[in-house]
Amino acid sequence: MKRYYIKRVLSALATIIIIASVTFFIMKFIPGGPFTREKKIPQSILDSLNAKYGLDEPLLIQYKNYMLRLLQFDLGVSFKQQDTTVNEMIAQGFPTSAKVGILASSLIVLVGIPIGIISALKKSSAIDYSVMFLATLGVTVPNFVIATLIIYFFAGQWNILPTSGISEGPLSYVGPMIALAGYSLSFVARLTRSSMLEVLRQDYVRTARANGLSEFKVIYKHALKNAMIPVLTYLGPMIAAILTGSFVVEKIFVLPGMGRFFVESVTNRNFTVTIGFTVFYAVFYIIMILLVDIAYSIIDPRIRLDS
Amino acid sequence: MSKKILEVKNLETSFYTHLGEVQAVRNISFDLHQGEILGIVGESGSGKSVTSLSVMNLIEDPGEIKGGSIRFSPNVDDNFIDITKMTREQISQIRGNDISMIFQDPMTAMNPVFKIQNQMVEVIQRHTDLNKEDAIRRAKDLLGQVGIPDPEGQITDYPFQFSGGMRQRAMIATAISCNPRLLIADEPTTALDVTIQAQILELLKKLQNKIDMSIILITHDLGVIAEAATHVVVMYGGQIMEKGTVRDIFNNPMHPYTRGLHKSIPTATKEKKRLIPIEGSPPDLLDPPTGCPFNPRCPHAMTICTEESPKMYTVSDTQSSKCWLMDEKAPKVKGYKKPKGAK
Amino acid sequence: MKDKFKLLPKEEKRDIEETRKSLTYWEDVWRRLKNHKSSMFGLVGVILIVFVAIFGPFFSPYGYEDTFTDYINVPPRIDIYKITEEKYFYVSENRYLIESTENGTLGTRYNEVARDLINRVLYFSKPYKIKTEITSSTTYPAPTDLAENVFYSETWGIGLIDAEFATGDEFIDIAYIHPDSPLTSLSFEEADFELNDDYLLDNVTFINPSGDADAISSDEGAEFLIEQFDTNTKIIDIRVSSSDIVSVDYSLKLVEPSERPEGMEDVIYQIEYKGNEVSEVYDTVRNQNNFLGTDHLGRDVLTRIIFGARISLTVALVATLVNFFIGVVYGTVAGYVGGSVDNYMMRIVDIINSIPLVLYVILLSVVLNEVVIDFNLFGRHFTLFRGSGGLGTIIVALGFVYWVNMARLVRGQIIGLKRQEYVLAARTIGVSNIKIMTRHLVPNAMGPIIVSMTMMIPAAVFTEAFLSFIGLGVSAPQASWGTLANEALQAFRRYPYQLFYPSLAISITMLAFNFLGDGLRDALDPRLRQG
Amino acid sequence: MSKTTEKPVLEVRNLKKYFDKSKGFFNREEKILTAVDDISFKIYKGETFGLVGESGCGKTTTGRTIIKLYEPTGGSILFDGVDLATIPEKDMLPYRKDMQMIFQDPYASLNGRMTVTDIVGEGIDTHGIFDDEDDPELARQEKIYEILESVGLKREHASRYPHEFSGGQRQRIGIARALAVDPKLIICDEPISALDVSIQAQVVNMLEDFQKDKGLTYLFIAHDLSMVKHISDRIGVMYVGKLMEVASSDDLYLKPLHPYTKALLSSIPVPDPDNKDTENRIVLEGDVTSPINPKPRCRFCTRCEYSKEVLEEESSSNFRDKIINRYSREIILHPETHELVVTDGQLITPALADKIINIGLNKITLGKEKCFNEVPKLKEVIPDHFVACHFTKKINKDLLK
Repeated sequence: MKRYYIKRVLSALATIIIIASVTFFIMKFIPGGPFTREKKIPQSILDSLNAKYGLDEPLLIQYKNYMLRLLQFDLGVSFKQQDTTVNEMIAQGFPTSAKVGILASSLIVLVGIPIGIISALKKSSAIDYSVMFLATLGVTVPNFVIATLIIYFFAGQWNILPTSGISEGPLSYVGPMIALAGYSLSFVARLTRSSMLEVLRQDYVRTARANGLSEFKVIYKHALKNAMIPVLTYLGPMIAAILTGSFVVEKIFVLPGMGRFFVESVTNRNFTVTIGFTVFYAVFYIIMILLVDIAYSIIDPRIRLDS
Repeated sequence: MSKKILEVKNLETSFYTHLGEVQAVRNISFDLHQGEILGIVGESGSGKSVTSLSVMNLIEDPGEIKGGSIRFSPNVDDNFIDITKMTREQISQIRGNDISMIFQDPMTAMNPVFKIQNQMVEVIQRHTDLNKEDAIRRAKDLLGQVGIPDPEGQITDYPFQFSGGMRQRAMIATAISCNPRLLIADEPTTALDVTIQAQILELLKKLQNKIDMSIILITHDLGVIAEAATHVVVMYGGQIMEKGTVRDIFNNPMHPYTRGLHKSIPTATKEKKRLIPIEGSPPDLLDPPTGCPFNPRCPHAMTICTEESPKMYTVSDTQSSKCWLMDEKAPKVKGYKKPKGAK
Repeated sequence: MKDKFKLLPKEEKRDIEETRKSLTYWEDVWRRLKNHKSSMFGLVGVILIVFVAIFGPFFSPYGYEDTFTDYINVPPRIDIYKITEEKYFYVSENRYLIESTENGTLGTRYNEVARDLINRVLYFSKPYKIKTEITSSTTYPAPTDLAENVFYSETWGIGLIDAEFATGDEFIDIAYIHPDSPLTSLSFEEADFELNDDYLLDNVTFINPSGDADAISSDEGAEFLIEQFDTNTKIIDIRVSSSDIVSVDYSLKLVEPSERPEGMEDVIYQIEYKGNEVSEVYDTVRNQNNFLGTDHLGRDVLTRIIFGARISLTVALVATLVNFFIGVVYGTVAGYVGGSVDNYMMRIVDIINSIPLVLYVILLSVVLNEVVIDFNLFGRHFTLFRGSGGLGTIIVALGFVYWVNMARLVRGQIIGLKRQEYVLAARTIGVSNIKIMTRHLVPNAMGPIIVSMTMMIPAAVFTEAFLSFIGLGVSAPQASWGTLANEALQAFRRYPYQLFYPSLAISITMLAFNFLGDGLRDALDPRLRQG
Repeated sequence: MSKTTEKPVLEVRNLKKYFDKSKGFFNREEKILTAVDDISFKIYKGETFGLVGESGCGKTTTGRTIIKLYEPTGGSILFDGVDLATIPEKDMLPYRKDMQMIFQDPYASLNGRMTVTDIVGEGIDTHGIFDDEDDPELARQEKIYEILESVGLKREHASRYPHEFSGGQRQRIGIARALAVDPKLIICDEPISALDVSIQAQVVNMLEDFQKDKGLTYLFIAHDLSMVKHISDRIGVMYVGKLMEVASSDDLYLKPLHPYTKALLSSIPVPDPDNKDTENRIVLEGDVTSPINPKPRCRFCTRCEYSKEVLEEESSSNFRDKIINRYSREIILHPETHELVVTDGQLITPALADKIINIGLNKITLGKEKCFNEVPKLKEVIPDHFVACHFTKKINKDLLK
């Protein structure tokens, strides 16, 4: 059992190393150095800049330095805004993204899963149809539409919520939270429903009924635990994505989060920041996957014991 | 004769599919007495499993018990209750307690994410007042009874850590945990190897003696029936073709289908003879033949067989056959002896 | 009755070996799909959308770049005011006064000529355009005296006192006045032009001393104009607005924009025209010129959505096809060969999967920006790929990434299928591996593949919209739905329809494909198919 | 009729098929599943050789390895004198024509996207059987019709899809596919297990008829002993990858010499309520041993009643001497403390023996040393009757006269 966890952690580390290496070489592969501007920079200045950031060394040495810095959790400096490190930018943006992200994730888990279960249990009823219709809308309507609708109606027309920012107390989190959660919430509801229906068809559910267990136990003990397995698989990467910020939602609601920094770095061609954020994202993603795997093994003993 | 504990009358169970209604069980009646092992034998699609699920009231959407009654006496003083008319809560008090069931595939019939102990204890605690420690002790005791070698250690295992035979034993242990009056075993050995099958049949017989329960044993294997059952119901196309004691069915079968079955299986003990198969295929339940479901394959089919469903003819005190050949107007066919007083 | 008990001769027995005449696999899937209401709705939607994307542009009266400068930000439904039996007006959000017919066909836009901020009155005049061509630069004389009958505009700070029109190429005399201006009057060469009402300077093009030409429109304010005007400035082109003065009275208080109610509906103008005073909206009618209104450059929203459909669907479709081919081939090979080959192939997939899509797009957009692939066929020149447009890049980027999921799916299917006994049977017969893959494995894996493709198309539309939204998508003037949504976002509080309709198009497409995909998934569900 | 003089169609010599079940990059522990471990048998022309055994015993793997669906790990497969084990996959085509297979699952064994013609014709196309004819298309079509009719289907069924047929009919299509290339040997891999009882006889009769008409040779793999006995001339009994006994079917049923065969035969339920044999039934205890990394011993020793030796206490010192250096057969629990005393197949050291005696066990079961230490070889005990057991003679005194 311990072995299983050690194995998982080791392979996660290996994946992180590979991803960091791949992104590093992608960065090197992109034509145009980090100091390429519209206007030509004199060669002497360019040389000194390159020397300053160690870009005049051979590629493998650069790679080594980069990986060594990574080991110290140093993601490098922004070439465009001198004196700003990527770490600082993450430190600046992550708390906001994470705050909204945690709220959105809680909403997904606390609302998406229960309505999925209700829908499955009331299959082919009016509740089921309306939940599934809303959920289908939820996965088909892009989040920028949801976000703008929230602002248009709740903030604009009805004046219930503030229009932007998160400085106006707890209410100001509601809009971003819903916009961020919309798609995943609907997806989780659909997934929970189909997974629940699948599980309810299983033989062991029939056995539980045949053993006279109360319907409540059959559903909330026997079926639910099994039905959560695929939902969990989806939740891990999703939470990673949500916590690291959504550009669209952050832009519409004017939030100072990670997503904005990332996309700004993309549009400004500020590659070190892009790469830094990518590595950060990948690490975060892999950690989430790892956590999911561990949660998985707690729910499903076959994984941790079957070897 | 011992007490009657189950009386199934005119049971009809259907499933509704997009292609139409599948009449899985069509108007069947049988009784079960204390201490009997009733074998229900039939091919796939004959309705034998649906019958057993109906008795447990476990038919689920899109299926439905359309008609008939299933009267069951849960205690010694002959209070019959109709299972088809019970609420969900009422029936769940009966299930696992007075009637239990074990299923064909022990691999899928146990919840993979809970320990054996957990799954047994919750059933015991559902139907008894035992506290947790006592329930665990009882569970271990039961596992020992069904022949799990190390109940103390293995009770905290998960089902997937058990082999198929062991799982079926654990299923049986759970099923008998509340000393049921009736145990329904739906193809309990089909998924198991022949040596394990022998173990399980042995165990069932032993337990039946010990806790004086009745068993409905569903199988397609005539050998299993001959060995384990005291009474037999032969099903085909959702209907009962013939019923009687195990000796009636094996030594004096009075239905062409039962005879066909006997002739089409080889036996290891007898010398090699060419098999005589029943021609054709089992009926399509979506579009069953009119009259007797067996008429397209019956070597003795008559005009009436294609038009009208035969009634149950009483052959003897214990045996009856649903075949027009038993009618006094029917021509004499070699080997079929018409019962006296048959109408 | 007795005959009924006669044994049937063999030939009279029902044919017991008859087979069920039933549908082929795809017929059965189709039948099942037909019974699935929402998926039929989805299918019809998909067909309509594809139809519009293919043929829509041919029937569109405008091109996606055509601008209507007079009709900027006009919504699809407009409030019109009836002045006389023939004269109807529409007042736009940015206070353009546009002539309309009773059913909503827009006509001439009137120019705002003056503004009385105290009483919140705007004055409009019908634009009277004359063609003026200046062939040579002329130096104009010093300012002359201010004349009488000044038309005063607070916005401009300029008054027009007198003007004479020249027909044809003639010059006109126009004079200005501004309280703070050293400039008091300008005069032009005399022209033979009859003045029938009051006139107004609309647009002046002049040449400043440095020799650069600048156009000043009425919108841009007087200060600039005044600042620029000195005696050395040469005016080379003048547009003049004409007669009919309309006074507009706001029933609305002019308040700060953030407190102003959104939309037009709540603003009722009082319009006075030649003594007729109208203070209520006559009717709200459909904008006949631009069915779904116009955007901030006066482009027809409907046309852009139709052209956008083409781009969005092209991106989605091509990306999906690329994914289909790469994914199916990759997945089939990995699944069928198995072992360590499979292991390595899947590790590659894992790595591709954990790097964000945006990064690929940046990389590819940089690398592909320069790439242009042309070829000649039958003497005609085709451009297969042009990186700079953004369209190709986005297709390549999507194609590069999404096959990963398809490959996983196909591999899973193939691994399940290759153990099926019919595949073993084919191998015992000696059928070649290629044939086993193409005849046995892939056709049987087709169901889930198709479901996955129908789900992939909306996902690609979505992703394209997202990338366009963050500025990595199709570049101007082409527009995908995502670009449209992105552009509309800037002012969506004022003009929600500009965001609403592209979003609606995206949502409907996604919904249609999702419904179809859900239906297909149910129809192809192997659990429902036994025997 | 002594078969030894005839030349066998198929001779399997020391066939081995192992699967590597070690998984994961970080999991270095080696796990070898010995699905088929060193088995040898011969099949003569025109006969049916039955292979029986419980699930997981390797009988299906044997069949699939013989037809080279799996690459053998070791041993040789002599088919008409040619060793198929040494022939690389790309050169197998000519041999594939002579050896065919009928599968278990009538639903899974037919490709649902192909018509009956395509399914049956696939072999004809692959081997180009009618390529030399004037009109190969017509000849192919005629051949397909002919085969379909011979398996009891109709011409008009040729253009239909598998799902239009019942299970029994599908199995006939599977048989037609195998017959289409006129093979010499057909491996029947549980061809009737998935069929209804009333259909099984139809298929069995058909197989017997074809054998008579075409002089076919069958390798008949099944777990249903009664059916195997019915159809086979000779039978091999497999247990966890090993052949335990090979004999003619009558011999095997009348004179089962291996303890496993005895148990297997006695486990078959007899469809006769008056049958008294069940009272002497040998009910095997325990489960089938795992074929993963097996120890070098008789695979059946853990369940065999003859491999165990019951020792009862006479005097402590005597008892101690007796159990030292013996191998235990099973887990034994102390009746009160439930303490584990001896584990399966373990050498009992003097210290352990002391412990056993101290705990107070006075009766223990031990395995016979040979059974737990040595793999028994398949030996010809009486003519044409092979058994792999260390104690064949000892335990079969009455059967061997």
